[in-house]
Amino acid sequence: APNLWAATDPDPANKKLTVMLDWFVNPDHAALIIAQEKGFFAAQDLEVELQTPADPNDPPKLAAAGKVDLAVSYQPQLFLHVNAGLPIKRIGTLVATPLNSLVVLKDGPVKSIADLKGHKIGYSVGGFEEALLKSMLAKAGLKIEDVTLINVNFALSPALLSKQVDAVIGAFRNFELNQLDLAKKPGRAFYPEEEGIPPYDELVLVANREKLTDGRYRKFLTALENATLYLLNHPDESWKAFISKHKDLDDELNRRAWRDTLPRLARRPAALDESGYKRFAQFLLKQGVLNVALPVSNYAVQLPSPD
Amino acid sequence: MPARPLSASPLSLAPPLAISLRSAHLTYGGLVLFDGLDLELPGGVFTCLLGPSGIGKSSLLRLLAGLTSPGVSGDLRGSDGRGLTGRVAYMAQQDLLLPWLSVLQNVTLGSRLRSEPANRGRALDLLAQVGLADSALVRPDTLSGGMRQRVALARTLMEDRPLVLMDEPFSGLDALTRLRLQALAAELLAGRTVLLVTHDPLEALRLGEQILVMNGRPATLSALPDLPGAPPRDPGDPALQAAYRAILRRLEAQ
Amino acid sequence: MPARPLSASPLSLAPPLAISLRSAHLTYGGLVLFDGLDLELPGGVFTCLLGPSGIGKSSLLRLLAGLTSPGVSGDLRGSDGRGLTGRVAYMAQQDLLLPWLSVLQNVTLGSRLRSEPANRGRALDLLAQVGLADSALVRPDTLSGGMRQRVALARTLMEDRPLVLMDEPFSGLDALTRLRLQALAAELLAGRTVLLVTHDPLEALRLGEQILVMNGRPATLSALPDLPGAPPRDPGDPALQAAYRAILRRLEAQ
Amino acid sequence: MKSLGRLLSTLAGLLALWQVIVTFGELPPYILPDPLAVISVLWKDSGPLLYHAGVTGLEIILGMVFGTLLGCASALLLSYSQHARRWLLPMLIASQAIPVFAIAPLLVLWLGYGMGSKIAMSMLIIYFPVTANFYDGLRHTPRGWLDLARVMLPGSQPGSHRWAILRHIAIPAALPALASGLRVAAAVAPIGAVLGEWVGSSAGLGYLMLHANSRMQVSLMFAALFVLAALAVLLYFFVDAGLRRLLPWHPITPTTDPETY
Amino acid sequence: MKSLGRLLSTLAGLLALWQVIVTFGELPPYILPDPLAVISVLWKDSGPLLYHAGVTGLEIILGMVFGTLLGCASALLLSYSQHARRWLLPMLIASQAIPVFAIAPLLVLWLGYGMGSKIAMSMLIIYFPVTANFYDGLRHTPRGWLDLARVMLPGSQPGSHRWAILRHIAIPAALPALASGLRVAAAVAPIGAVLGEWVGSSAGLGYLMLHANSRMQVSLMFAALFVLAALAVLLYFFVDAGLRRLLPWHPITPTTDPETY
Ligand SMILES: Nc1ncnc2c1ncn2[C@@H]1O[C@H](COP(=O)(O)OP(=O)(O)OP(=O)(O)O)[C@@H](O)[C@H]1O
Ligand SMILES: Nc1ncnc2c1ncn2[C@@H]1O[C@H](COP(=O)(O)OP(=O)(O)OP(=O)(O)O)[C@@H](O)[C@H]1O
Ligand SMILES: [Mg+2]
Ligand SMILES: [Mg+2]
Repeated sequence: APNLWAATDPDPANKKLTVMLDWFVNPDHAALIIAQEKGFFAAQDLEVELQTPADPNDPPKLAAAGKVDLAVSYQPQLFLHVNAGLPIKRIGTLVATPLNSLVVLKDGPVKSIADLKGHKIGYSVGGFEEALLKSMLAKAGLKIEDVTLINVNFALSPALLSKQVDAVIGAFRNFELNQLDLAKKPGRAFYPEEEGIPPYDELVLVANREKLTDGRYRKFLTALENATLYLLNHPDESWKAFISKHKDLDDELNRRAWRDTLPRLARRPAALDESGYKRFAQFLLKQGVLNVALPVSNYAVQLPSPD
Repeated sequence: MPARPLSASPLSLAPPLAISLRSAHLTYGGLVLFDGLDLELPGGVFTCLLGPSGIGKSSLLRLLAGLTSPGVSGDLRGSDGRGLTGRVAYMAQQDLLLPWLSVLQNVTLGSRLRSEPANRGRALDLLAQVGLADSALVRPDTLSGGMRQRVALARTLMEDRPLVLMDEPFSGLDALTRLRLQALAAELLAGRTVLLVTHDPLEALRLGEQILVMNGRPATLSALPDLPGAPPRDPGDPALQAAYRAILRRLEAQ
Repeated sequence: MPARPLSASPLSLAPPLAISLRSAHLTYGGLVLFDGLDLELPGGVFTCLLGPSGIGKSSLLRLLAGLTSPGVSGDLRGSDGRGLTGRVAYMAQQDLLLPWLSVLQNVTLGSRLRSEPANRGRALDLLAQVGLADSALVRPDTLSGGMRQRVALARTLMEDRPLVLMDEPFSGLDALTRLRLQALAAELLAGRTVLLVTHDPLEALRLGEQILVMNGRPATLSALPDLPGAPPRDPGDPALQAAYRAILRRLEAQ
Repeated sequence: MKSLGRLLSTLAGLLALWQVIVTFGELPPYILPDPLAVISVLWKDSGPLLYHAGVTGLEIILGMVFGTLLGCASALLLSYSQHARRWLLPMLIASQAIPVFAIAPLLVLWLGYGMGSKIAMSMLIIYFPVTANFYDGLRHTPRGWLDLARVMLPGSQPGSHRWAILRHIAIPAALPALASGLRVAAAVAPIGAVLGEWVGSSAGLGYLMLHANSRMQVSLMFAALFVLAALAVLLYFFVDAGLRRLLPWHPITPTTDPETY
Repeated sequence: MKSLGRLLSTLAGLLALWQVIVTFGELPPYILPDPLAVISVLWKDSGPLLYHAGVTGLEIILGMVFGTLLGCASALLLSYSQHARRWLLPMLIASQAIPVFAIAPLLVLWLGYGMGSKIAMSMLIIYFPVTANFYDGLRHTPRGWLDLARVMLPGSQPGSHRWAILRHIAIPAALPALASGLRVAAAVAPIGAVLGEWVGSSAGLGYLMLHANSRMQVSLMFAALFVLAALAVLLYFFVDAGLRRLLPWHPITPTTDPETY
């Protein structure tokens, strides 16, 4: 049946593009914000509208349903979503390394992953924390049954700070670590990619797979690439542009997060690391998160470069 | 206060409606109130019903008013063969005033319910007749018990119906007001079929063209001998006094 | 049913309490009910209060019961100089039965409220006396109007108080039950100070050692001449009948 | 004047209580900021706070109005028809069990990001107390009044002239119950609006709070929360006073407390 | 037996309605799955669903019990003392405006991740309808009964013997109002428990739904939602029937609908 909710065929004269962020505006979205503020989108003849969702799980659904053109999502989730039948594909990358990390308090009892045995680990439900943890623990010779997992949803740092849990997974190294630091209880991070997890893209852009021919997407990615380069070249001006539109972000935490995020931005947002995707799909398959690993082309594409 | 004549209602010209109830049966749980009870209300006759407390007078009135409850059966019809719905005016033992309406609005409740234009003039007239001209616009919760009962009476008299059922309409009124309102009721209800429950034998003697006494369990009805003269009779009349003593004796005997 | 003597209550041995109310003032909004009203209730005397509907009888009773509303003033005291709180039994014009309690529990409400052990035996006795022995355990909502009133009466008589205020306690009862319960009340309340509001002059004549008539606005009280003999008097007595006619004339005159 | 003074002293007392909790609970500011910090944010950011409060206030009022209308209509339908009871009532109850994240995408698809989804969410919250209380009131009309009305109406079958009976007897008799429902609704309306903003929004106190929360701007979040709570309290007392004025025949009785005299 | 048949037919009807919405709304399954898919999940995953339903059910029941107790206590306090009204009532109302994410850290800090925070959240939700309705009932005791009680008690000042009047008159008279509050509470209790699980949990239907949602197991999420809604409906009808049995002196009157006879 034709999908009533899918947008109509791309109209070449249409400049409007709606992008749904994964969460409220934060330094992870630096490239998008700068492209907007510094006119990189406008230079590509695009009018981009950024929206925020109720729940990080919604944007891919709404992109699939055609309610928005592009959605910001996470690479591990992308595999889950596509396998669950969502007609979406990754077309771009915002943050090209993992941000996720396993964090404990520096002065806490846990000094290494092996120390986690018998402890409580908090997580914010994302979909694959268990798999992540399982293989991180496995490298230290532990099983998932050796720890207690608790969904702490809204409050990763508070859960850790108030010692309700001994570690949290799902903490972003650019954000929660700074947060703990500012609370004068510095944390210690264990990075998944150093603990046996293949590296992946934390933030990706997904679009409905039926609409990949839409020429605006390519222009969008070009603008994003230009914005990223600008960001790297002019970090201070960028920060000023960022907070000029989002005055409420002008605080120490976000300044630090900004600083820590810039090196992780995807230099070439459109580029697809095909083998990396394949490797990660295999990893998820091995962990039992996916029951089948489809060819990479089912999950992600690299849009043809503009002529 | 002289009783001002109220305009005769159109219905009083129609032939009066006689009512017959045959082999009525009513039980509440295990309690058999009526079993094969027969009642005849001759058309246009003012009938009074006496009987001890708790015997089933109000239940009979509710039955006639069509307010059936589970456990009731019987054959109720009017002399014209049609059902009684919509042809009954009913004044319950409680005043049932609606607290959110003014006294006047309570009196014209019938027309409000039927979305008819309310005859405010007649309602105000009736309120004046029951001595509540000054209270027309107040809410009922400021009224005394007897005043409430008078509002309920006015509300019943507003309803222009061939069959009028009244459950102790004057019980909360002082002797004088009672006499005056009895006269008013007799006048306004002339030509209609009326069944009035009362505890006051004198009231029955004063108003009743037919006097029924309910007694026993299951209850039975028996008629008292007819009285001379047309109601409203003079309560000082020796014949009435004699009949009164006879009633008391009769009630005592049971 | 012969009235079984109930055990005399201890309080009836205490000296009876006389009540005096001086220059009572009561207004409702703009309506001045009393202005400088004086009332004397001699100790141990059964006083009956007559008066037209809406004149302020119930309001006076509420005032004596200590149920003051805004707009009231006056000087109320007992003969022993102490206040009246806790020494009044009050039967309002409505029966005020609590629907969630059984009849028996309603009758013993006073002791429930005061967390005293309930005298169930006496309550059942009283219920039998008012003819409701069979209904002790049912909920009040299955009772007829008169039955409810009798429960309220039993509840009032359960309260063993020197001052008893009753607002039309027999209005919903048939003539016979009324006579019987009047006798019961006269017997049980002997020696107490009683103020009973009634609409029935015969009732006042039968029960009252003192009969007051309330009239006018602001209301005034006037006493009727004393009657011979001790209550309960025989309603057939010619002296009573004569007094009855005199009362009617007197009421009519106003 | 006097009531304003009392309001202020109550407010001061509550802030003092808060300070005590913060101090003695040894709560770090990222969990519960101290009231002074919040007051300074209230002062500093009063402009944006007022703006967002205005947006949320409008949503609350619209939600109240539509939720009340829909709630009343549902209650009438439920009491009017057995079929409605059988089909609608379970749906109504089930609707209360739906967490916002489960239907957020649906709401967005159907209603978009405008006022629509916000009003829908706040209606979903406000609506049920109104419906349930009013329906309860409508189910418990004193029988005597119903009897009276049935005799007065041409068809004395129960069920005939339902509408007249509803309109003139059952609805007015159920107004005190509806009033109870509206009081509950007034208290939950603000959270309804916040839930609506959660589904998607670009302004409003809920939006501000989510933002502040996701950025650990705890003082700002509590300042917004404070404004929201103040809105709720104001709305409640406003609704309560209005209802008391509208239902003079159902007065408050001084059950136990002499000071209510 | 008959009512079971009706229940099933109602259920079937609602599922059919759902199917119609899915079909004609052309909703993709990742936004609203079709009922058959959900039923098959219900069947296939009945084990875990039952387990999580058990956890949530326990939270609901505990929340109902504690929320009701606390609500009744608060309402009594409010009607008992003017001070409580002045200090507690605004706090109660304000508490209703607090979104879960704002106090999640506080709850966690104080109550941890066990049953505590879940019961606290569901209490917060259940509590207000109970309090507000009961308090409303307590404020509107029919005056005649109060008068009667005052005369019967040794001190006839309003305010003396408050407790006896509350216990024997005002509380029973307010039970129908409390019953209305409990009906609302029964309908919102499940979402209360889910919110509690949202704050932090490792089991329960809310937890299951969060997981399913994040893994795009939309059918499983809706299956859990269905079970939750069924719990809500069951709880409502159970509470309603229980209350009707407990308050026989406050019967339902057939206002308008002949079939309730
Ligand atoms: N709460 C009130 N507000 C305003 N007016 C009131 C209130 N209570 C009583 N009244 C007025 O006071 C007057 C006296 O009332 P009360 O109940 O004392 O009369 P009563 O003599 O007992 O009459 P009845 O014999 O009809 O019972 C009436 O006119 C009534 O309208
Ligand atoms: N709903 C009911 N359920 C059970 N019993 C009832 C019900 N209504 C009335 N009764 C019983 O039926 C009997 C007759 O009641 P009814 O009200 O008809 O008496 P009545 O003759 O009008 O008495 P009264 O003169 O006291 O008003 C009483 O014994 C009463 O207890
Ligand atoms: Mg009767
Ligand atoms: Mg009176």
